Amino acid sequence: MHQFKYATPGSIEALLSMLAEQRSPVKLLAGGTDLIVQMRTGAVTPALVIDVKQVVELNQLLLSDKGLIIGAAVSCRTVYENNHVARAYPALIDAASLIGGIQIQGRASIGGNLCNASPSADLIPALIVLEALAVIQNSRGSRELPVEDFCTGPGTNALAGDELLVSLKLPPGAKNSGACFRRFTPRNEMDIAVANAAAAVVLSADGKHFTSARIAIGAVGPTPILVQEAAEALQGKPVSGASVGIAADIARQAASPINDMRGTIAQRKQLVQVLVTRALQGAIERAGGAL
Amino acid sequence: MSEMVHVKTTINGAAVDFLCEPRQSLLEVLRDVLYLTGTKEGCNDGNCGSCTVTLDGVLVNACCVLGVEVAGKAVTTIEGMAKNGNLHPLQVAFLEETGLQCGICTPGFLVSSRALLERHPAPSEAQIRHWLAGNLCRCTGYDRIILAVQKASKRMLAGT
Amino acid sequence: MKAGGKREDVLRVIGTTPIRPDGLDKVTGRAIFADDIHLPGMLHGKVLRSPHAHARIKSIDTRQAAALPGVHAVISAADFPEPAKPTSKSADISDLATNCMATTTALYDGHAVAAVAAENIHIAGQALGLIEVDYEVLDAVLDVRSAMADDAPVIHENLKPGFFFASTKKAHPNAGRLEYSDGDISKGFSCASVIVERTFTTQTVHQGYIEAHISTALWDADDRLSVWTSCQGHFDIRDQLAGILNIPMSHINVIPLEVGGAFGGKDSVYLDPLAALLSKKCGRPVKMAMSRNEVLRATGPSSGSSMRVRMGVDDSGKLVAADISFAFEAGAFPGGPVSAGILTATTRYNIPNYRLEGFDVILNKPKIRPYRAPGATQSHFAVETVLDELAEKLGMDPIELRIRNAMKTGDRLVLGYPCPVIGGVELLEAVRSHPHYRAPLDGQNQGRGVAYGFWYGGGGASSAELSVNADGTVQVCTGSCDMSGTRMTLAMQTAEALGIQVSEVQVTTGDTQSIGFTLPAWGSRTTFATGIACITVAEKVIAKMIERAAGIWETDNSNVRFDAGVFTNTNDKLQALTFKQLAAKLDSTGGLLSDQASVSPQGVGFQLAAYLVDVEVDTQTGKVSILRSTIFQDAGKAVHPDYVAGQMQGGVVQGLGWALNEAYIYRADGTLANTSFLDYRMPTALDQPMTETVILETPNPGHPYGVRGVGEVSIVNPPAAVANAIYNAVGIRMDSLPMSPTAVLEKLWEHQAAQL
Amino acid sequence: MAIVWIPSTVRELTNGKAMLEADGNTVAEVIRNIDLACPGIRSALIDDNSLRAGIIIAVDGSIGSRQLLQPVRPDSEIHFIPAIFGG
Repeated sequence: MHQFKYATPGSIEALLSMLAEQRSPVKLLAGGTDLIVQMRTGAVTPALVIDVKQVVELNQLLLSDKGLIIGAAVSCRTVYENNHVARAYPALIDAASLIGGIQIQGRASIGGNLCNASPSADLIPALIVLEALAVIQNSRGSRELPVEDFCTGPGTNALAGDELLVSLKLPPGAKNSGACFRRFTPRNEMDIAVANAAAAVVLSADGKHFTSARIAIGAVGPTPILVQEAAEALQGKPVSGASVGIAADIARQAASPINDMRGTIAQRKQLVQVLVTRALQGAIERAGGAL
Repeated sequence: MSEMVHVKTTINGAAVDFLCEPRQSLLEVLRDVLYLTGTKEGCNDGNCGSCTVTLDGVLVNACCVLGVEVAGKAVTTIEGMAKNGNLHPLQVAFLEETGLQCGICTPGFLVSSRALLERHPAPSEAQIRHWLAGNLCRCTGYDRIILAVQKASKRMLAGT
Repeated sequence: MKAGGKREDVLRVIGTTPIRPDGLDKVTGRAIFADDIHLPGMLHGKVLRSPHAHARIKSIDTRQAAALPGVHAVISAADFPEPAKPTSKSADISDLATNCMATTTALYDGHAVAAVAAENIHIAGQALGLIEVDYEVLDAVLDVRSAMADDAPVIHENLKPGFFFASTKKAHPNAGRLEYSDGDISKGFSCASVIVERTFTTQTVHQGYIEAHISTALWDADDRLSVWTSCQGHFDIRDQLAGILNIPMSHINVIPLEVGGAFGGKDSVYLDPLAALLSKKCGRPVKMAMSRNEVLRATGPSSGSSMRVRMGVDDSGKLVAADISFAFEAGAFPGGPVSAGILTATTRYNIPNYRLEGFDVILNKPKIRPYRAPGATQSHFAVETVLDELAEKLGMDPIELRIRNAMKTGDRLVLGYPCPVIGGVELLEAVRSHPHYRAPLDGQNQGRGVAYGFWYGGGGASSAELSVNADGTVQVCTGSCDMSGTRMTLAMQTAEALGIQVSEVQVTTGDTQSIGFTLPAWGSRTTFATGIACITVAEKVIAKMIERAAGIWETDNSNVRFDAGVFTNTNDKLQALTFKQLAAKLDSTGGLLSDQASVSPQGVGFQLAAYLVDVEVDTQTGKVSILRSTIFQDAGKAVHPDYVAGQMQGGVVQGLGWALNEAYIYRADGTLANTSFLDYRMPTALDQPMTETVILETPNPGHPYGVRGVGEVSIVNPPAAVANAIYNAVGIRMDSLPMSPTAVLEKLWEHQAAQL
Repeated sequence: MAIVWIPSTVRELTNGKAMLEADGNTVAEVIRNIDLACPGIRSALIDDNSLRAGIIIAVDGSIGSRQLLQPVRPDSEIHFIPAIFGG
């Protein structure tokens, strides 16, 4: 591995001023499960590695009636082992408990999974359908960005050089709502998604109709994709296999996958249809509805 | 030579301090600086679990942690599993059930299994398979590892 | 009765399950593997590898790397001596050397082109970046069919014939060919009522041992070389080093360590000569360890293949003819397992007319090495699925078809050799009568498949030295590396022969300067062949102890009887000494005893296994889940039944990995795409259920206790059995490995399209 | 005379014959005698007075470690078998 300096700022102010002042390449270290491996292969060679785990704001996990705030450095395992969070946001748990094995889950952070911006990242579609906002800060101020706009391409994101992803804000779940994440991998775990999908639905009080929906798919384009058209197609429609099928078809159309060693275009298109269907089924069930 | 960092930490309950470069992983520090060679390298990229240790009680791959990160934290390794020469029930069960062949993955499996039993003292087979999915074994086909964990769990619950 | 000659019916130790001697160190982290060697002043070496699959090396400039502070030595092919004339019949030394370090041409992605030794791995890594190599990239060949095309790029100007029996004959600039045949296949097929012909492909797969290749070498000022390495056979490593480095074997000491998995893949040198030459250059010990990326790119996997099988069966279910042509990857140098592939294709069946053709194909991939029953998993995938189809077309139970054709003891094998004692029919009957075979399948898209498999296994040279201590305990030193518990199986055989407790026998592995020549731990041979060395030396020691007892009792040797650990004077039954009591008297009756035996047993007992599997196919995603798994194996006398079961289960799961997901995936430019355990997908604990084991024990008359090798045959059946189960579940015949979701889905689509 | 089974890989040297008969007290002697009738057989099997790589010899179904020096009886059957050891 190349040589680098290592810093552990104790406050968000100290961290932001380091980012503001640094002229050579910097990488932020939270879980390190991507960064350390990337540095070892020489894929990235920062001059400074800033360990963000001492910063309080990045370690918060706050559930209230206003929703959920997840600090960017909070690990997947911390999230899925919190029973209250697990009950309130099961779709997040679907994804967080599937990343790597248990050793990776103990380190890999929610923010890191987002910032790494892998097209196949499992958390991102789940965060998208849960309407998560990325809370971004630099030494001059802060802004919020919907997660669906955060990734700009494979491995690239919307953060400027001096900006920091502080946390993710998830609104509270509406009445009669439910969400679910599904992915497909050849092995049952320890694998990268060939395709993945998340769905969130809000049902009418009687559970018979879709009030609204959100559908996101991953590993089938340069970034995870929010499929607005599929969601719109469900609005006001009866909760039925036919409705689900139409949405899944639209999602399939929206997918623009590539052939690579993990799967083919045709397979991924098929998987999008299957996974969106299964994610919707799960979401409907969690919303108290039935097909 | 590059800048060395002085790190104070706790390993297997004992205060330890060492010097390392920021680029050295915890795995490298354990093995090449502290000569705690029980933690094994299988892939060095987080995909086999052979270097599993706990960091403040959480299972991690030591290859995906920097040595400098463990300052002020508590690390446990396979070397800390037997107490005063008495084997942990899992170690006994792995021996009795032939839960190992070549033995290279064994320390990682034991550390993961201990963390599992601390969290879920009576795990189901599915739970055991889930907790051990991050540890690769190429010799055993896993059957006898799972039997060993089940046996240790029963003994620990019975207090024997 | 021969001294110590306890036989199968009165065994006390064989068949029990004591805890292995190395177990404690392995569960406490104290066991010393190759990476745990730390020598004073030790440097760390790293290898620069070709980023191209095929490229002429026009120049290498190492000056900048050598000048980097902390770097102590840099080598390339120019630093290799002229290899010695081979003294053993093993692999071609110049090919071996060229595989360790490319000379004029890099022959595969990852082929070594230079190496450095530095203060630490980070500096060594930095130094690699400073080596300038000027490559002229050449066209690469990556599959057997294109390698054998008329216009294929020629990889070796003068292809040498392969290493196997009677040599392969050059059939193409990139391929050797061999053939075994008998009878008249066209006449045979004319008697057939059903003929099935299919072609199959399989991909390159890796043994996947968790411990990488690691070697530490110290070249002393007096030209003596010590090497600490992870290998299956340290004598083979020594002999290869002596050839490559052109120094006497006696000047080399190879010190074996705990082996972190091998499965056939650790029988040849990669890093050892590089570490030795680096050490020679800088006078300090040098440790080299491969990364997982290097292991996958540059060590010897098992062959990808292209196979054509045509088989015919008559109305009565008798196989009448087989016409088989296999092309196996050899990798960058000749000598893949195609001979074993074609010889294991049909050997478990009696087929009067056959033609078995094999091509050993050179291409731009790493040199193929053995992997657990090398060549047989590929051949069984092809032949056992064709048999399933024949049975289906005949309307016959698949086990019944196999029983009707099963090779029995004394039948003529391919090559005419009479089959040694086997229990094939009994094994197949055990499958048929097992509850799993008739259990109902209760879900949609579920199916059951079976396959029946065969493997030869090896015997040959093994050495053991045995010393009796004054307290009656015994230590045994052998030349066999222990990969899976063989120190225990050897201790058990020694204890059996001496009539003492297994806890009183300590078995260790000696380095190459401490014990006689022993072949590597390959071909499931250690418990069999080194076991016979242990029994032989035990018998020699007992014979000497009989002399001592006779001396004490002032009688003839012939009046001393040894049985179950007790020496008795047959003329005076009151005069009896246990092994322990007599051991205490050795020092005062002529000195403590030790002896040595070097044997070369060849009475190998064939390995037979059958595998029964239930699967469920997700027809929407192509994913195949394993629902139930049972393996049946004829283990001969099972020395340690838990270890036998462990070999069976381990082999099954490797076979399931090969069946479902494992494969080398190459990019169009010939570089390997999946270079980590993330994308080289070996099974995890979550990917299959428990495998039930059914052990049959047909004693092998070639071993005093009836022992057969048990390590390999378990891998050969799962791909075929899973393919047959998939057919049973959803009606598609898989003809390629791996049967990944991608492949199954495509086949399902083809099937659906054909039905429209 | 002993019966020698000729592997198909070298049958071009025996005019396609799968079995030959020859005298000899050891395998080496038998091979020398066959070579008189079918020149080339010896060098296909033997190099520098020892068996070529990868071949083992069975006499009457039993594979001895003495290879070419194995004793042969007048009614013996000799087979040349590829040494397939494995992984």
